[in-house]
Amino acid sequence: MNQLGFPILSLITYLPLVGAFIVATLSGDDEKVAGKARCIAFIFSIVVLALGVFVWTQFNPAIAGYQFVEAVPWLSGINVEYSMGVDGISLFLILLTLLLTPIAILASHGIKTRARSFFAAMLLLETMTVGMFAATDFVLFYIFFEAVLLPMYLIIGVWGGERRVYAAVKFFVFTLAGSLFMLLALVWIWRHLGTTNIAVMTHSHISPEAQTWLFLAFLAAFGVKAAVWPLHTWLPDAYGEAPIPGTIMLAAVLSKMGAYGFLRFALPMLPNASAMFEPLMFVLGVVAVIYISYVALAQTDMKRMIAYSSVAHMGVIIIGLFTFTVEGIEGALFQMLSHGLVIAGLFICAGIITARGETLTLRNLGSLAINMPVFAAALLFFTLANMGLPGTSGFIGEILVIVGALKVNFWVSLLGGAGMVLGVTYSLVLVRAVLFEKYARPELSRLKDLTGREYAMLVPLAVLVMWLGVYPSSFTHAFDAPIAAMVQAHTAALNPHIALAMVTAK
Amino acid sequence: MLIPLSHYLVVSAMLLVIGIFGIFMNRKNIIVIMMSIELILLAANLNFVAFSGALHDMVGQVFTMFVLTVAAAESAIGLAILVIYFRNRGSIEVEDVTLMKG
Amino acid sequence: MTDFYALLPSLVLGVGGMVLLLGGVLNKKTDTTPAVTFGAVVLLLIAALLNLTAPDGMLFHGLFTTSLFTRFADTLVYIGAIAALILSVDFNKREKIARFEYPILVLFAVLGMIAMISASDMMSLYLGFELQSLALYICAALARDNLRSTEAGLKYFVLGALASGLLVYGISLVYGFAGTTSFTALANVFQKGADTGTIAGVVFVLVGLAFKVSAAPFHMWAPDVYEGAPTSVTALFATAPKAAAMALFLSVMAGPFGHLTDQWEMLIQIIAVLSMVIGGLAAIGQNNIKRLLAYSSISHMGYALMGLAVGTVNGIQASLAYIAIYVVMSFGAFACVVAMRRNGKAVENIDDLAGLSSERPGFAFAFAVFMWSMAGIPPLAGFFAKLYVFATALNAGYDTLTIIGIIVSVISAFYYLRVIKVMYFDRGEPQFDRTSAGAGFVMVIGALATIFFVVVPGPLMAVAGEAAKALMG
Amino acid sequence: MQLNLAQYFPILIFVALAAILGVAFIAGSLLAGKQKPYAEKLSAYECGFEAFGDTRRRFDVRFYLVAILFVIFDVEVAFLFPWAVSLGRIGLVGFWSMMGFLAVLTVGFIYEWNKGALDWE
Amino acid sequence: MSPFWDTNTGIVILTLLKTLALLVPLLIGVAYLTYFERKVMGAIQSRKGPNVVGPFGLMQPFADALKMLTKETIIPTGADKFLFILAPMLTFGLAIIAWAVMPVNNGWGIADINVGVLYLFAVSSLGVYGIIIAGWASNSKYAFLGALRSAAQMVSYEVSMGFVMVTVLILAGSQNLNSIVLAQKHLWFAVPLFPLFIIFFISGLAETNRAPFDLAEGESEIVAGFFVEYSSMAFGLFFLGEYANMILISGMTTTLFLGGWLSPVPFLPSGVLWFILKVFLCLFVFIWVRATLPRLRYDQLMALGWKVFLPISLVYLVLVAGVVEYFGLLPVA
Repeated sequence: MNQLGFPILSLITYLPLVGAFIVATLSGDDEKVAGKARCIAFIFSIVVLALGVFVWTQFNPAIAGYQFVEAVPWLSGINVEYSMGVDGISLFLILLTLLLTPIAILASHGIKTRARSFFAAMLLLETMTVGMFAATDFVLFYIFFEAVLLPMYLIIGVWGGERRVYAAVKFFVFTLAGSLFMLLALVWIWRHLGTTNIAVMTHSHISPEAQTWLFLAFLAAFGVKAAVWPLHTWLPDAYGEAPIPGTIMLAAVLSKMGAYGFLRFALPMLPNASAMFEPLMFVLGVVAVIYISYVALAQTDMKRMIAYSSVAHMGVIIIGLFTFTVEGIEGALFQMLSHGLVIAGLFICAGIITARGETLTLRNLGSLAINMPVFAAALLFFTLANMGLPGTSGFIGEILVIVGALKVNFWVSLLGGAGMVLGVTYSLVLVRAVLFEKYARPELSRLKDLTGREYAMLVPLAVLVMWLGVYPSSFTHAFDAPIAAMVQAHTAALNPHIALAMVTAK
Repeated sequence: MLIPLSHYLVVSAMLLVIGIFGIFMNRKNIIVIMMSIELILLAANLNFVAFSGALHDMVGQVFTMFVLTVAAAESAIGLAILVIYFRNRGSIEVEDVTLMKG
Repeated sequence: MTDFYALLPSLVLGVGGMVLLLGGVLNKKTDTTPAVTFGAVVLLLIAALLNLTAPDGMLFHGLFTTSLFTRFADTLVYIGAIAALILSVDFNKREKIARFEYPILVLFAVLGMIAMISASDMMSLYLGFELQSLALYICAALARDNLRSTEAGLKYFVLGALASGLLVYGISLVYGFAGTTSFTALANVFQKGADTGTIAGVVFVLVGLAFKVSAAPFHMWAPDVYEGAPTSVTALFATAPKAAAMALFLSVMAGPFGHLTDQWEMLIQIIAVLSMVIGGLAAIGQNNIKRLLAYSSISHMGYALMGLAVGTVNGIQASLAYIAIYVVMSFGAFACVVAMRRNGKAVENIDDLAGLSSERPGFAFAFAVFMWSMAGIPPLAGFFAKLYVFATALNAGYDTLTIIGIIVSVISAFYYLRVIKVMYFDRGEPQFDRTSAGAGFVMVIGALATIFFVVVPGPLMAVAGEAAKALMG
Repeated sequence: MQLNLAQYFPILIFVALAAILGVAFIAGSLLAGKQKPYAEKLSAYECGFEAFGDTRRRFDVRFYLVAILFVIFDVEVAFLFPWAVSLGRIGLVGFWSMMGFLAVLTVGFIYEWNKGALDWE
Repeated sequence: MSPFWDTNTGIVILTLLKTLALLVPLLIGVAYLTYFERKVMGAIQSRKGPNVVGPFGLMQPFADALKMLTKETIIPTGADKFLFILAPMLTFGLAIIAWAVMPVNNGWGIADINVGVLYLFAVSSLGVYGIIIAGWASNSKYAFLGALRSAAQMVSYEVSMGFVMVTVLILAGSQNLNSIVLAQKHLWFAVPLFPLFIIFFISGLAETNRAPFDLAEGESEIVAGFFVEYSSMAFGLFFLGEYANMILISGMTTTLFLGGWLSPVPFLPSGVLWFILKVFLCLFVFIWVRATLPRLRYDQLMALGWKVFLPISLVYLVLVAGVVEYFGLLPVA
């Protein structure tokens, strides 16, 4: 079966489901049971995280293909297997999910109403997300990809802010409409390639014309999920209205699903189309970086500002992916991880403010640094990481992307880099407005600094951000192999004679 | 005495058309609709009997017996439903059957 | 003796039904409804078990056939009927329409359905078809002091009778031009093609069947009947007869008319597309949950017919699987509708569901599961149903059909979404009544089946495949 | 195709004669009798009162019930006719089939009876 | 026979003659049945009955007929004129045409069809239409109610009549009336089927709306029932129809149960006279019943039909079928 002889990935995927069931069936008064539910959910997510770390320790970074593979016959008749596996690309995304779920659960201290349902939904979300990253069959991938919608829709719609219904429906409609195209692509692939196994699909030949259509379909599906400009409009609403834990999961993990989709399907399967659409994607990425940064600057709400910054960073990731260089793709992947951690930290900071009964309107905040110094330090740290200060994870990702882009196109590199500078401006605006501006209202002076629970959330994130920034190779070495293979295959697909030369050279 | 098959078929087709029109054009009385339904069944019966004669095959006539039975049961049930409807509504005008717009 | 064993389930239903009828009517002192309902459920269970062990073969000189296909469809019918009966116990009592005749009528309707599923002669087909229709007309008007129910009964009766009239007229033409009513003989005759008269007959038969499965453009009755009939009866309408009528549709089109594919293929495609589109779009404006489910069932019939339009073994397999999943979702959804009660009164508007999730999370969750499943969102069973249909249609080269299907299924997801929105997001004053044990049971079973289908889809698909093979020979 | 209709020819003659006779009687009386109609004479008979209300409105639902019962039993008789004539040729299977049918009918009859469908009051 | 009678025209003329040969005596019979009834009732009630017009009042029926013929035909204002006129003609006509299949002597049936019983049954069922149409077309409450009542009544008794006929068919093995009579060569069906014979006859009374089942036209309740609005010859046709129906029922009873034209006495020859005699006997009972029995209540009437006659005839039918089947008494059809 795999090197462990045990379906560890399925265990990681479905263990939270068991937790969800247990949480959902807790009996007792709604108010009283909330703590118990959170506790159980937290324990489950920690156990799963431990399992994930165990997988990491067992992971062999030298192998480009899937590891811990599981495969059993599943949908008879249409030749679909239930198959799971991880490679260097998905490993860290799974770990990111596993890490952020307990943190998000910690962050959901404020959820008092219908807590059972909420924590069940969170664990369900974890199952769906991990399953999606671990799936090595397109049908399975699609199922998890879509299923993520269900808990997320409820999390936004039930526990969200004032305009939660609008946001939830918009989120659902956008994503569902997007994935419709993926479903079309899926059936096309199933019919023409006769398989939905991702590894096999990736090595199948698809005519350039078909590639174009498939690429557009993927663009619709993954573009919406990754909030590529101009498909991002659901995002500020969803991020803005979702409860903090929901926002954390959305921004840190769910937005990576789209980018992951590009990386997993669009690039390796459709080399010609990817190359053809490269300029378009660059334009979209650059526009996202520059234009959205401006939009972020104009925001008056902390959460929405962070949300827009997230869109801008997705632009960076898109640029990195479509450079088709090892540096660029690695940078993008690195940026995905980094952004996941950083944005989670930022939203947690926002959550800390709301937990103290304050709004997130920037005008109403200020001078929090005075009596919340540790909080101020944390917010500052994550903001700096967000704008790519050297030594933090954000720097590594951005620099790799810029290097990769420079290899391909100077202007893209330049404009992308310029966009990152813009990131500095809104980051500083944010920090100043929240931490250093004079008290907008006297009540702010009574706010207390971080509690133990909040430390527990922020410290691991901060440590990881530092780790990624200082010692990136402990992560990059795991995805060197698959990405190198992918880039090689991409080049080979575009220039058959080069492929031949490479083979003979070996 | 010879009556060609086609005559029967034409008559039955006419009955069918009258029946269908009776159902869709009728704006007055539900009883008329029920009669139209009977007419359609009669058209089928006529076909069966005519074909049965032409084919020298008894199946058609047996079928007719069944259709007759069904028609009887159907009109019995139809009448019953009509009666309880009338009790509630106080009218059997087709135009009054509009509580639920479909 | 084979005849006898294969007949046993029907015999149990028929004789048992009559015994119950006598018992019910002769005992005048106590309310016999619960006992009779229980008896009917037991009879259905016995029949369902006997049905599983029934041998294959031709019965009564070729009037009936039993095969894996009929057993498959019969089982669906039994499941639907049992679920509907369980739902009816408490609902009918609370609505004061509890009559011991209802379970007996259901038994006879099931008997009719079984007969028509197993029919291999136009004559037995017609009789089974009518037996179930007649029983169901009465069921629709069960609440005889309720104007809406009687109006539903009347509408159902008029249009149903019209449908059976057209069907029998079509059969008469087919009989006349082909010279036989036996399915096998007809198939042999049509091997050499068919003349105009026959084709006219086939079209009439097709229209009659389309009426029965409420496929567009012959669907007008369904929303009104669904809305007007008592909910427990609507739950029946949406499950067992649908399954039976679809099975009949499949067996007629693939059996006697199997060689006339060229003639009817296009019609089925049109019907399928129209059903999907009309069912999907018309549901958007509905506020009554029963009407919504009616349109949704029209749309589902469209998807199921798509499998038939493909015309291959795989297509039939997909259709059968679709119906099976549809039956489960449907009785689940109706269990939820039956349980929709506020302050002792049954409510039917979607808006009445507001606040359900905070007061009754389990109920709301089950309802959401059914809605999402009907919308075809993975990983619920409804998604696989659609996936299989699309996959087979595409594999057979029906690209346009598939694309329309996929697009419509996404559009129609929104009205299901609305139900969930109301349940989860809207705040309403609570006071939902306690869900009866029966409705809760059906709900849980349905929800579990819908959720966990994803784990083992294999057996159902395999059985559906074998059943399709048994049908196509 | 030839249906043997010759047997039925006398019936046609009979029908024609009956029609002629009927028409002749009516026409004869119209010709022979003096016709002097006026409004009072032509009004419906209501024991001397002015007629009120519409005649053709609702009537007792029990008449419908009788009609329904009749339809059912009459059709059954239609089945019995050919069966009775051919009883000698269809053997025991035929005999018992009809007995089964009659048993079903009897069950229905008992049901009707107990439900009070046969009571006029 | 000369070749002329084999040509189409010949056949038509021959049939016409045969029909007339049956119809004329029948009509005269109908006319004199009224006379006969009044005479018998007179005798029962110890009075004379008609005795002025002609010798013994024998011309009375013709006087009545003439009177009716010269009366004014009133068609009420609200009536549906066409149906109003049609109804009496229908009633009368149906009573006449049933005779087409009646075998008055061996082979004398004008239309010797092999579904004779079915034909009789069908034609007598149609009788309801005349009444319903009359009641409907009159646009009078009494007529309408009377029509409904008599329709319901006729319909109720028709069911048990049907069962009785079926039982006869089991014994006869044929629907041909001629064969049915011949099947009674050794034993009249009235003997083994005695209860059914009674039921049949009583149902016949009800079918013809005769006393004691004449409450549809009960003068005391609803004046004259469905023909309250009729006058002149239109009324006369109803009148004639009723008496023709009486003769028809008597004829049917005779044919189905009393051995038709067959002679009951071993050494006397069979023939048409026997038939007429038996019919007369039945008619006498008709009148006798009218003169002696009080009228039933409507609920009693319906209960008698549905709760007594129907079960008895059903059980008897099953009994007869079983006995015949298991004792090998089936007529070889």
